[in-house]
Formats: sequence, C-alpha cells, structure tokens
Amino acid sequence: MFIAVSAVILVAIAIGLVRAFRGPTLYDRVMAANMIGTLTVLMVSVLGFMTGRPEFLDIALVYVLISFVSTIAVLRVVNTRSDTKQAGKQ
Amino acid sequence: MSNLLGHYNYWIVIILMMTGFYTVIARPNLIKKVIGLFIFQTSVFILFISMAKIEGGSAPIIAEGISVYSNPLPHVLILTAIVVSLATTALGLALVVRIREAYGTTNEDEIHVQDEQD
Amino acid sequence: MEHFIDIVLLGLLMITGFAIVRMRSLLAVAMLTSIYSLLSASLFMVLDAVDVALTEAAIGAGISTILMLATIALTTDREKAPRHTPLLPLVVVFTTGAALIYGTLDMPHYGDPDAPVHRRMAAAYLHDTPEEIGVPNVVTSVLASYRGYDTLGEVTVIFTAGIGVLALLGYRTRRRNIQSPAIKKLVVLRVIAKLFLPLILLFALYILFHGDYGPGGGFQAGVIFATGFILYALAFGLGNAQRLIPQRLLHVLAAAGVLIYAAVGIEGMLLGGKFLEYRVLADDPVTGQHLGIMLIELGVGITVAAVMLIIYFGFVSRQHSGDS
Amino acid sequence: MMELVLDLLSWVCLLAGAAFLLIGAIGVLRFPDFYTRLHAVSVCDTLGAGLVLVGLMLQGGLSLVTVKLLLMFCFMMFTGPTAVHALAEAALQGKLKPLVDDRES
Repeated sequence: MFIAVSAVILVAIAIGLVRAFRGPTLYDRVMAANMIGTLTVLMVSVLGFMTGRPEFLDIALVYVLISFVSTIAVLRVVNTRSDTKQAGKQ
Repeated sequence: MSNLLGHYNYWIVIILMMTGFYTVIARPNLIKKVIGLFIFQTSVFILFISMAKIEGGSAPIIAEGISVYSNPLPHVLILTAIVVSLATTALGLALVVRIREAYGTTNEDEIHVQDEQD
Repeated sequence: MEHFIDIVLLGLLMITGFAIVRMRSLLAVAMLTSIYSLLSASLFMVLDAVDVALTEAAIGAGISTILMLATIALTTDREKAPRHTPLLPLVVVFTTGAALIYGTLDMPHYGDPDAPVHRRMAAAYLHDTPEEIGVPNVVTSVLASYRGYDTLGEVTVIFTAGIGVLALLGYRTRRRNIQSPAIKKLVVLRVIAKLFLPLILLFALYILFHGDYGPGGGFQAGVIFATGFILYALAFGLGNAQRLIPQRLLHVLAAAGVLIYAAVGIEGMLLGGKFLEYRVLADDPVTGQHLGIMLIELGVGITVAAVMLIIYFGFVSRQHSGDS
Repeated sequence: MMELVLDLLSWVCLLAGAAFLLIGAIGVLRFPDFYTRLHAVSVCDTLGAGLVLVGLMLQGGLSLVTVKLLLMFCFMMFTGPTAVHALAEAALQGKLKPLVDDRES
C-alpha cells in the first residue's frame, strides 16, 4: 500500500517537472519547485515507513523548512530585479 | 538483464557527469559553468552512494533487529564532500560577481574580446 | 520496489540535467538546480544514506540555490548563445563518457554484498562502533572519532572559504535597513518568520545533539541554524538581521568553532593521549568518546553556521551597495 | 479489533491523500494560467499532504514518530499557504495579468 502511495507521489513529481520545464513564466517554475519540495517531503516520510525505519523523519522536517526558505528567497530576487518584464514574456 | 540493471545507476551517473562536463566546457556563461560544476559534483556523490548500497541493507544507524547495514564509509566521504562542494560553489560565485564588476559581463567570449583589446 | 523508485528518480534526474543545460534563463536554471538537489536528496534516502540526504537537502537545495540566486541578482539573468559550434566539446564529452561506461563494466553490481568496498574497513567500523564508541550512528562515529583528523581539515576548508568570500566581496554593515519593497508588504510572511525563527533554531540544536543517535550532526545543524537567520533577513531586511547577529560576532564565531575543535584534540594530548583521542577525556573511555564527539560537533556547527552567514551577508550586502 | 479499524482508517487517509496529490498535480499541468494553477498547488500542499501525514500518524501509533509527524503537519500547514500567498503577491507585482473571461463584458 505504501508502494501505491509512493508511486503516485513519483507520478506527481514527474508532472511537476513537466510544469517546471514548460514554464511559461518564472512564477510557474517557482510554483513547480515548491510543489516538488512538498512531494519530496511526503516521499521521504513514506519511504521511512516502507523501509521499516520511520525514525528518520527529521530529514523530512528539514526539507519542509528548506523548501519554504528557498521559495521565499527566489521571490526576493525576482522582485528586486527591476526587469520583471522578463518574467512576463519568456 | 541483471547486467543491465546492475549497472544502471552507474550509467545514469556517467550521463549526468558528462552533462555537467559539457556545460562547463561548452557554455560561455560563467554562472552556467558553476552550475555545470554543481551537476558534476552531485553525480560523483550519487556514484559513491550507489556503491555503498547493499541489497536488503538498512541505513547504518545501529538498531535492534537489523543485521545488514549499508556501507557507512562512502557516506562519510560524501558528507564532507558536499560541504566542500558548497565552499567551492560559494567561492566560484564570488569570483563571478567580481569578474562581472570588472568586465561588465559574465560571458566568457566577451571577456576574451576585452582582454585582447587591452 | 526500492529498485523501481531508484530507477524512476535517476530518470527524472537525468531529464532535469538535460533541461538545465538547454535553458537560457538563469533564474529558471537556478530553480531547476534546486529541484535537482531535492531529487538527488531523496535518491540518497532510497540508497540508505540518511546523513547524506540531510546534508544534501540543507546545502544543495537550500544554501547553494540561495547563493546562485544572489549571484544572478548581482549579475544578469540572460545567457547569450555560445559563439562556437559545440562540436568539439561534444566529441570530448562522448569519448570520455564512452570510456567511463566501458570502465563500469568491470565494477561489481549495484547492491552486491560481496563487493570489495564492503570487506575491510567498513565491516570493522560497523562491528567495533557499538563497543568502542557507544553511539548507534556509525556515520557520526566514523566522521567525528575514527576520522576526526579529516573532519578537522574539512572545517578548516569551510573556514577558508568564508575568508575567501570575505576577501573577494568584503562586507558592509548597514545602518539603514534595506528591504525589498515587495516583501515589505507581506505581513503574513513576517508573522510566520517571527514564529518560525525560534523553532528553526531549536530544531538545529536538536539535529546537532541528536547526531549520535539519528541522522544529523554539526554540518547539518550549522546550515539549518544559518537558514533560520537567512529567513529572518529575507522577511525583515538585511539591516535588522545584521543588528541581530553582528558581523564582528560572526567573524569571532567562525574562528571559535575551529579553535574548539583543535582544542579538544590538544586537550586529549595534554591528558596523555594522542591528538583527537577522546578516550582519555573522561574516566570511562565510552563517556570520553561521547564527550569528545559532542564537543567537536559543537565546534563544527558554530563554524559552519557563522561561515554560511558570512557568505550570505557578503553576497546580499554587495547587492545593496550596488544600488545606491 | 481496534487495530484493524485504525489500520483501515489510515489506509483510507493515505489513499485519499494520494488521490488529492494526483488531482493537484493534474491541475498544475492542465489549468490555463498561473493564478488558477496556484489553486491546484494548494490542494497538494494542504489537503493531499495533510491526509497522507494523518494516515502515517495512524500507522505510527503513540510514539515519537507521531509527534514528529504532527510537528511536520503543523509546519506544512503554515509554510504551504504562506509560500503560495507570497508567490501570488509577487506575481501580481510583477505585472502578470490574471486570465479573465471577458466574453460577457
């Protein structure tokens, strides 16, 4: 059953990657990266249960924090650049 | 078939390694080169960690009821390598920033042109 | 099943790698690099390397990406097309790749328990750790105790990188708080950042001192600690963050961590052992090992956190001085 | 008996969570513009992730694992919406126009 869940998560990651490649705006890519971060957290938690060693959830916790901070960091850079027109067209 | 699967990890690692290598040698943008280096480094990490894996093993944190553990030695090597890779990335990026301030560009070809003019 | 996840993750990594090479917008490439790191971190998790997964997530997906973004903010986002034809590089790359693939054919199969790597040292470490060191996490015991000398070198490398970035970019303490106007409007973010900062710092301490028993240790804890302050700097502006943790304090801390590490080694020598021999630190050898590992992890954590912040502040304060 | 019920409940939660993750992912792929896609991401971030974590909590029983999962649950409930909110705000300031159906006006 964990197998089914992790397979679904993998499919969702693949779909998120497609969105990250296709864009079209930069914000879409940031959004896709954020979503893949969430999915990775879930994947790591499910993997812990699947291999029978769920005590490794600390890693998943770190992932939550890191993906949040890096999303905010991207937005800061995107907004300090005056040429946000770039993000619009591409 | 077992041969194919047995080396699958290594082959993908080599493809990734060559992707990074290509980016370093063929792309003129300096930031892109640093990113290529980053891909190369990560592929080396994956190579080592793949070698450490033992079929049916578990993470090398000793617990009751588990007898087979994966090899901890490559883990240690790679843990420190990741930290060093960050150090090189940070230094490389700092250099890129200074080059950009001196030349006004991060494009290698344009830097060559400016150097030849001097 | 783990095989299946392994295969799919590697496939996704490969696709991401190709996309990184092909894309022109560097900000998009930085985003993909972050995704690439996250994917490789979960791959490490599948391959049982929990400590490495933790480090890669904190460093690759976190700090590296943030530094790349800071550099792009300072330079340019567009990559110009290469002027040369990529023919020669392609030939070089394909030849090297073919040679390497030929080389893998002699390697032991993936997951083979009889491979030569697993025979001597690794088996000894796994066998001796519970009695000699008394910590369950073998990675920590090898990192901090058996190969403590290596790790001291590693910390010195980090310290040197901090000095290098400082020398290249300099630093400037800001009186006036400069903040990106877009983030100033986000009240929600500021509330959350205020709420999270103590939690993140507490969690970093947990990772630091729990490293004997679970995944974690000084390197990871230091990075998480720094990430907490980076979040603060993002939400409240650079000036406020530098008032919270002054640059001069960071310089002292970066050196202090390395010194703590080396001092533990010398303390061992003074007590009659060898350099970095922890057994002599307490009456009971195992307690001594515990004490030694904890102290050097603390040193590593302090140095890594301070250097990460020095590097981050270096990049970001440069950005603002360019504007004015 | 109790265990069987808990187990069953956890599987229901896990499968429902996985279904929401998939729905969210398909939304991210198929929706026409950025602002609509944000809705789909939120489904993944909160409902999907939350249900999967609740399912795992039920599997973990009363232990440290469940406490960690609970902590993660709380973190995700805070960070997910905050990140999406910040993203929407940034996109709006970056002059990205929402897609509007203007056939009636």
